[in-house]
Amino acid sequence: MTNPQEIATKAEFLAHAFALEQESVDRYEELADAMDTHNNMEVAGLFRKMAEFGRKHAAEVERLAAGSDLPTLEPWDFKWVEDEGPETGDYADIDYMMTPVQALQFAVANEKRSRDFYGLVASHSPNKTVRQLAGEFSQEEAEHVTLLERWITRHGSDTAIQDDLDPPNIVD
Amino acid sequence: MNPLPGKSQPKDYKSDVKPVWCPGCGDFGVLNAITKALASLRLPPEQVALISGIGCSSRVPAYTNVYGFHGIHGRALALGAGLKAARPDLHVVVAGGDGDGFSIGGNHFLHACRRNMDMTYIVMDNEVYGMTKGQASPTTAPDWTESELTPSGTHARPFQPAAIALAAGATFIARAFSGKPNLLAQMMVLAMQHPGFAFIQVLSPCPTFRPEQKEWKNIVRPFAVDALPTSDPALAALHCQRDDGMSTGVIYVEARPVWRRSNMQEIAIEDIEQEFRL
Amino acid sequence: MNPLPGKSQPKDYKSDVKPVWCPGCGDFGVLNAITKALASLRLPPEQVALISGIGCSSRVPAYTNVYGFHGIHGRALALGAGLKAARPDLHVVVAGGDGDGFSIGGNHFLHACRRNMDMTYIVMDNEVYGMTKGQASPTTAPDWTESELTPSGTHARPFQPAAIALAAGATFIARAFSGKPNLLAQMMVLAMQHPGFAFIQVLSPCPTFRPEQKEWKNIVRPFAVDALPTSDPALAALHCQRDDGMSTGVIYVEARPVWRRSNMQEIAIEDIEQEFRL
Amino acid sequence: MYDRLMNRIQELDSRSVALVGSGGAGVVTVGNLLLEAAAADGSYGLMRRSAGPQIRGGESAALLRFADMPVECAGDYYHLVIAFDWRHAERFIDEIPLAASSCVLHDPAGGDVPEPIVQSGARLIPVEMQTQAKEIEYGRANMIALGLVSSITGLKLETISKTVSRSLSTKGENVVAGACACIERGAKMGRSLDIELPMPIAQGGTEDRWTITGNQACGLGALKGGVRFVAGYPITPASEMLEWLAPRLARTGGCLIQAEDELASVNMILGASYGGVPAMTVTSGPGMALMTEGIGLAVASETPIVVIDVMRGGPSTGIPTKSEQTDLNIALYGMHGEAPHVVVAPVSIPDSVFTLQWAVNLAESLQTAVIVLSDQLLAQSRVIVNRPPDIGFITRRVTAQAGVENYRRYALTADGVSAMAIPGTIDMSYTADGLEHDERGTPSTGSRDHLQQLEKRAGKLIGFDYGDHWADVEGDGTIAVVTWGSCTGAVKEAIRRAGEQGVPVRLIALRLLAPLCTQQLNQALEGVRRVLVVEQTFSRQFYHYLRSQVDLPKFTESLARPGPSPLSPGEITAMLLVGEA
Amino acid sequence: MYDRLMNRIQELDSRSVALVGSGGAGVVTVGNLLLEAAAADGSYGLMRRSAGPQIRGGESAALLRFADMPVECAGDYYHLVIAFDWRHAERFIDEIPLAASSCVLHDPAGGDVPEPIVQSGARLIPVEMQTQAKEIEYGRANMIALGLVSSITGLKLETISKTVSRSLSTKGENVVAGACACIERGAKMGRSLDIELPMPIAQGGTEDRWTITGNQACGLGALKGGVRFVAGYPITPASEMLEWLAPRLARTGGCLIQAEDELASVNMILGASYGGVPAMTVTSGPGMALMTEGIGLAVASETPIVVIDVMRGGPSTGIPTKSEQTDLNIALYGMHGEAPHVVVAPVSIPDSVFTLQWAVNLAESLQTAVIVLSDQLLAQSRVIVNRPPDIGFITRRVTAQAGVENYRRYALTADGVSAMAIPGTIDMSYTADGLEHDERGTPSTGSRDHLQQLEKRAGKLIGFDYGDHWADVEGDGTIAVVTWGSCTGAVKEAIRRAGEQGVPVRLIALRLLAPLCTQQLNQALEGVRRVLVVEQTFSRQFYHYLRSQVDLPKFTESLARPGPSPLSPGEITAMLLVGEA
Ligand SMILES: Cc1ncc(C[n+]2csc(CCOP(=O)(O)OP(=O)(O)O)c2C)c(N)n1
Ligand SMILES: Cc1ncc(C[n+]2csc(CCOP(=O)(O)OP(=O)(O)O)c2C)c(N)n1
Ligand code: SF4
Ligand code: SF4
Ligand SMILES: [Mg+2]
Ligand SMILES: [Mg+2]
Repeated sequence: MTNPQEIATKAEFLAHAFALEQESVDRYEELADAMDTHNNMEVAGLFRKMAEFGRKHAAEVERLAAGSDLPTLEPWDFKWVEDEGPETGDYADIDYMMTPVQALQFAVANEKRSRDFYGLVASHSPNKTVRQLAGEFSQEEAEHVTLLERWITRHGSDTAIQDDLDPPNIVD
Repeated sequence: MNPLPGKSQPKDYKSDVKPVWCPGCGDFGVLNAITKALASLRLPPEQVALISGIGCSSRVPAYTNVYGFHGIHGRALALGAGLKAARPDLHVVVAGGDGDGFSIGGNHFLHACRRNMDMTYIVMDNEVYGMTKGQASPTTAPDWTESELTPSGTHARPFQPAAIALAAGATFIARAFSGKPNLLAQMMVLAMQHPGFAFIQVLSPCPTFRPEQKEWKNIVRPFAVDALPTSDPALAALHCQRDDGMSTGVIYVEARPVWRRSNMQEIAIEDIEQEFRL
Repeated sequence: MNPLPGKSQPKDYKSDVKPVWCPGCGDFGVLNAITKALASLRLPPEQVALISGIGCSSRVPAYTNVYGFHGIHGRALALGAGLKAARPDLHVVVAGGDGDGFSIGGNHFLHACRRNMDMTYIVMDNEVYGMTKGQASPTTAPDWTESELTPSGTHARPFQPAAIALAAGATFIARAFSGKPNLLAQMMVLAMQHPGFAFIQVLSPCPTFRPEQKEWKNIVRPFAVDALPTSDPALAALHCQRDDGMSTGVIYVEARPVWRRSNMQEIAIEDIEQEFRL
Repeated sequence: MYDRLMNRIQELDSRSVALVGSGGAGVVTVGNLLLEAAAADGSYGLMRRSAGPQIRGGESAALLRFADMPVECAGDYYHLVIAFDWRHAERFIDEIPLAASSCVLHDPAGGDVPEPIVQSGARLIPVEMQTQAKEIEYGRANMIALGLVSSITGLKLETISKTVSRSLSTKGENVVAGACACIERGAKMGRSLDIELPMPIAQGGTEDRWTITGNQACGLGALKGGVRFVAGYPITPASEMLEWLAPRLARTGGCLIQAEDELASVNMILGASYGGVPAMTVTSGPGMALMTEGIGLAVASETPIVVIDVMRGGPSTGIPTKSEQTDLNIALYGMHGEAPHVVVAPVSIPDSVFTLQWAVNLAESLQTAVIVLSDQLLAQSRVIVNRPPDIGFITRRVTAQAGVENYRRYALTADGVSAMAIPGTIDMSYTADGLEHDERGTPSTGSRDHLQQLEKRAGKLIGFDYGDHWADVEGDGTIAVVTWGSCTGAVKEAIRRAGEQGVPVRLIALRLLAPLCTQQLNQALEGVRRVLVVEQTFSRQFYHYLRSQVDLPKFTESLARPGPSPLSPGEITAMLLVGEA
Repeated sequence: MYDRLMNRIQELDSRSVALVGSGGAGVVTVGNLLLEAAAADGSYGLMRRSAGPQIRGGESAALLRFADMPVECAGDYYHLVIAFDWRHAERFIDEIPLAASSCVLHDPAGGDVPEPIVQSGARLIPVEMQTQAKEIEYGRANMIALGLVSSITGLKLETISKTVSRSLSTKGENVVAGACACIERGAKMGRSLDIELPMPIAQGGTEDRWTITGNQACGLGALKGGVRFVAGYPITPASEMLEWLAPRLARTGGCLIQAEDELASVNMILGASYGGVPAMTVTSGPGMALMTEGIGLAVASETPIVVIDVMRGGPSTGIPTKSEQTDLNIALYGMHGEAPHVVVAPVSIPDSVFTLQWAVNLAESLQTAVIVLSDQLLAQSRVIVNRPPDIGFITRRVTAQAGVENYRRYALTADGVSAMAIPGTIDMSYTADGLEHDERGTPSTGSRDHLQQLEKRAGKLIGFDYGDHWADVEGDGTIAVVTWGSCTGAVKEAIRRAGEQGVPVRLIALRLLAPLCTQQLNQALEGVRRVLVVEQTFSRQFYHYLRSQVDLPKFTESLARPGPSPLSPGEITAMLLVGEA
């Protein structure tokens, strides 16, 4: 594991930013599909929305990167804080009966990790442009956090996952 | 964005078939890692074959964009071996569950390790039979009493995949966690690049029948041993025996000649027919 | 000579069926040792069951005077496990060949080791399929080219019975030589007295298809390690890995709870029927 | 023709109810509660379920039918459908046929009613279950549905509440209170609809009625037959029987082992039975394929074993969750060499108790392998039935006593059965063998030994007196239906309906498939001019099997359809009445 | 009746010679040398062996028959028996029937002539082989015997010597010299006896004749058919085919793997074939039992494979070294679920070349599993025959080319065969599946998908044009014999004999057992009033199979006998002539 602080060029930074968003989009799409398959339409819809946000951001990064030659990094070579990208979330936090509130909490945690990742870069990168860009990105992620938290309040506090009264299916 | 031409984004290796897996299932992480590894290796999808048996985990081939064979329970390694022997040009990856690979398929596992064909074997180990509703698998702890089939536990020592792979002769042995797809992908790349039989045991939680496995993310950690990976089987055996099964990393790598078909001088069938003449 | 009444002479454990084995076959030594061990233990023949698969070596039950089951190829351990589970009062000994036990029967070997039922498993290892005319077995050296079926060798690392038994969880592991029936008998006595799954790999030459094995008598020797037998699996693994497979002796002994059926409070079937009432 | 028939069907006094929903809607729970409550009120009933490919949160349907007599099959159509939503309804809509008179209560929040449902002409009634439930603390839509059904069918609210309280008690008081409130709300909503489908209530008390699944019934029959050792490997739809048996075997002095695979399972039970303990394994098609070598060994070594194959859709992994009768061929013919053995099949869920008891008895008496063919439909359906009668069998394994001179394990005897020495018996040791052998058991390649032992192993089965159990034979008339297994329920109902139309039809439902009692079958067919052979296969396996053994009347037809949906009494009745009524 | 027939048989121009001995007497070596020498002199011939249970030094018999046309079965009795000794002769004496005209040359050092031989009425002539051989340096009794036979049958001494020198060349000059001396001594001894059994010599040159076993012929046919991958596990009597194939596959760009068991074998070939390489496995009964699950997967996933079952005596481990046709049932019906596949069987040793070539072709063309039933009698017998003709087939696996839009691996097509994308083909990846699936291969439990795919898999076999290969149909007359496999040789000879007696009989020897070409069979049976169904089973498996599928004439008889001895042309002729001649 390497440190975000070491991100030193704009190209490197943008590669990270793009991967962060792209991975987030892929993950949300996957989760939305899974929820869809398991008939939790509400949460599926939320995840799709999150994916849509991610796509927009990825497009922004792409615009910023236009013309520059971004480095190609292997998934494990990125300088995330943890082993995984900040905005992917943990598979284990997903449940097919999760409520919209829980889905939003999952998303908030993701956004917070992104915010913190950018924050670290913003305060420590040796490169000023990078620091500045990261600062903006961090700000943006912080806004997402606030937005999502507002949604959560609106949705109420229903966080208890209901029992599936039916037994699991045996499929074979 | 991606400067390389052709298919090299992870999602290019995904199919449009939606997994039936329970949301939260560790197998999603494995699928994720497989696509990342294939993308990293820039392998054209048509040159990869993903072979599996039966079980939740064994559903994985259809969710990828490579050639797949969803075979029968326990026989994936045999099917993969036949394919690799007949088509050495293909990259053969075999995947499945702990029940599929270590219970009904245990014999093929032993002999695949011995044979050391150039292929990769990924076992999604959730210490349970997910697909058939939560019975104990060979890797289940003997005192697990949640299955009605073994109401007082299995009374059998858990199967130790890495130790057995080692004793049987696998030349690349690793353990990983599905909750870290990036690390898993990296390990898969090493495994696929390894010339010979590469085995990865992936701890892959089943939240449906083993909800306590959600805790795994807090328990797994890298092997705290500098010596690993090693090419000394005795040392590897030592660390396998001492570990609680929750340490991850590449354990053993050996350079042993890879199985290859014998190349004899080619002749025509007409020549063979000569032997029957009086 | 024999001060005890009843059957306690080795020959009392022999039947009147004449072995079909080739004169010179190592399996005669194993038969000899079995009868000696049973006589030593003063086991009434009717309390012993000798179970086997198919192969020259698997013919052994009919040559003894105990209860026998000459089953099908590769399944002797499963048959023996069922018998032991249903009839814990019997002494169950399972015997067979390297092909029977490690090739087709490999999976049952793994799971018998794990399960640790109180029984003894004797494999007469001649590194060949005797009965089907001399093909390579899992223990055959990869460069052995005498079988037409594998004219350039098997290309596979030989199966290491002791190392695999250890990794799989056997609690008594030994290697012996059929040319020393007295030593073998002594080892069998230890194995049968061991509470749990006891495995003895007996090097048993096949002069017909492996004439070079006549040399074994000059090669085998006791393990030159004081530390053995050990109950430390890591140490045992070390010695298994380091040995060339020709050292004899008890390698590993572990005191682990023996498999036993769960004893629940007994009820009548009528009581069970109650659960279906509305 | 078919339509005219459909009209008649409505007069049958039964009620079919389907509950449909996805994503943890709890339809199976409601189905079970409904079945139990109706049973308590005095109805007979049957419930089966159908589900999507997901393990959790998938689409599922609980399919119920109630009547004033034991229900042995699904009806031709559903009177009442309650749908929480229609997600992936296409996956099982085929299994829920509707008539114009049917009522479909659907939650508008669950999406548009699918086209095939609309086209059925059934009455569609939107009912808000989701939103209503949300208004109640701990409320759930499925409990609203339960209330709806109970008021529509006239179930006693009191019974329902009792049933629900009992079954949800572990979930806490709040959950129970919420459920009861929902039920009341639902009942009120139901009363406001103008639908009446009064539940048919049977005469007599309910003390002697049982609720049981086919898997449980097989397990119970095996226990009653004396099975005390079981080895098995999980497989759909058989695992539940193993799961039911495991603790109960432990409690009756027996033992169950989860084996590493099916090869081990069958060999383990051979070992146990060799040791004198009646033994059984349970599997489904793919596992059966792995067991045939072991079954052959049981036949050759004359070691009694029982193998239950709970059939599912094939070939290969096939359709694990759906029913089919297509393992008939492998059960009859799946062994290599000449391996005569017994094949039996229960003709209904309660009959599974008897058939298994008999199967164990036959295995032990004849020292051979007995294969029992159950199927997913029988195995996983739950019924309310009269307590199956107790049957005592006398025959048991013939064992050798200590001290017999010159003991020959495979001695040629008049009835082909020779005494088996059980390990532990002094001075009687022998070696059981799957190689051809002489009377002592010593391997032999001689043609005389071979022929004698072949004759012995086949002869003991042919010569045995199977009594009346070989088939359920009912009725007379010059038309006969020959069928077996889970088709019997639908056939019986079809015959009853045909009878009501003035067309008497005989039933011959085989319980003993092999050896085929050709003489008895010919006798049962005496005077019959037309035969209909009914089975749930594609290639007409049963029909061809019958042909191979007996001369069927010229006018013999075959009604065969593969899974996954069960045959309906209506389609059989239609076929019976063609050209007759 | 039977006796009268026996007398006629003598007139057939063939010579049957049996060599009997134990403990390394070398009878098989002599048998092979004799066969080769006779072939060089212009005879056709057939040799099979029979052996005791020991691996080495056991009793064995070399059983030969020579004629001036290709020999396809043993005769009714042996003209000449040469016995070195009689140890355990009871083990195979049944397989050496004698007539009063037979001659038995026995070494007095080998013990008393067994009672059944004495009772046959054959001429018993003591001949000292052992002691004579001892007088010669490097002398061996079996070479004395070779000399004896050659003089009695009038074989050219020169040919014999050449054959012996060639085959013993690796043993050293002394051995060859000793052998030649013995042969001369034996020949001299033979001339002094007054027995003459001149070898029947065929017209024409021997350039185009082959010496081949059934196992080799199958192996060759598979290679010619295009098989380039084989996985197998040793088993009697199939191992020799694997052993023959291993180096030859390596030399033709293919590969053979010795698998860990039969489960692995069948799955390995599935993998290879999925990879586009025609693949095969070879086994016998017990291995076949382990393969049925894999065969079912081949059917469901539409992956072409060929499985050869070299049948031996059953059930279970049975009689591994003897022949029987009792795996017919498992081959036809051994899969669970509906798994339509192809079953073929060669009707003679040379026909094995064609049948295997065809089998590979059918598997590839139809994308299904093809089971080939050979048996020990065909597999381990060695014949002198005319070189089998070369046959070219055109049909081959239909593969998908790169770039097809919306590729559906299991697309419904007119002939039921859909294009298979071979890994490596760009943009055409799919997942093969043994679960029921839709056209794309995605798992489906829907009744429509199930029915469509069932129809596809069955339909492609039924609709295929098998041409004339489905059976060997010969002759006319109102009697027909329907048979298959290794029985065909004896049936053919019986038909010839019946014809010589003025009773014309049709032959219908099925090569394609499944799917049964019922239409063609009915056509071939047109005008037939009497049918005899001939097979080597106990329970009349073939007869029952035919009954299950077609309406046989009223006057249909079954001639079925289990192993180990092959059916003799005499007993078939007798049955044919009953009430006819
Ligand atoms: C021969 C055979 N036996 C049993 C089964 C039933 N079966 C299907 S999946 C499975 C176990 C799956 O467990 P695992 O391999 O651990 O996969 P998971 O579902 O946990 O990923 C079993 C026993 C089968 N399909 N075939
Ligand atoms: C299912 C099955 N496959 C193959 C065989 C053939 N077979 C009989 S014995 C044997 C191998 C015997 O080897 P091993 O167990 O080493 O015994 P040995 O003869 O060397 O003592 C084989 C492959 C069989 N009987 N059954
Ligand atoms: S049952 Fe377990 S293993 Fe299967 S999909 Fe669900 S979570 Fe995954
Ligand atoms: S072949 Fe080998 S193993 Fe078999 S009996 Fe002879 S010497 Fe023993
Ligand atoms: Mg698992
Ligand atoms: Mg051996």
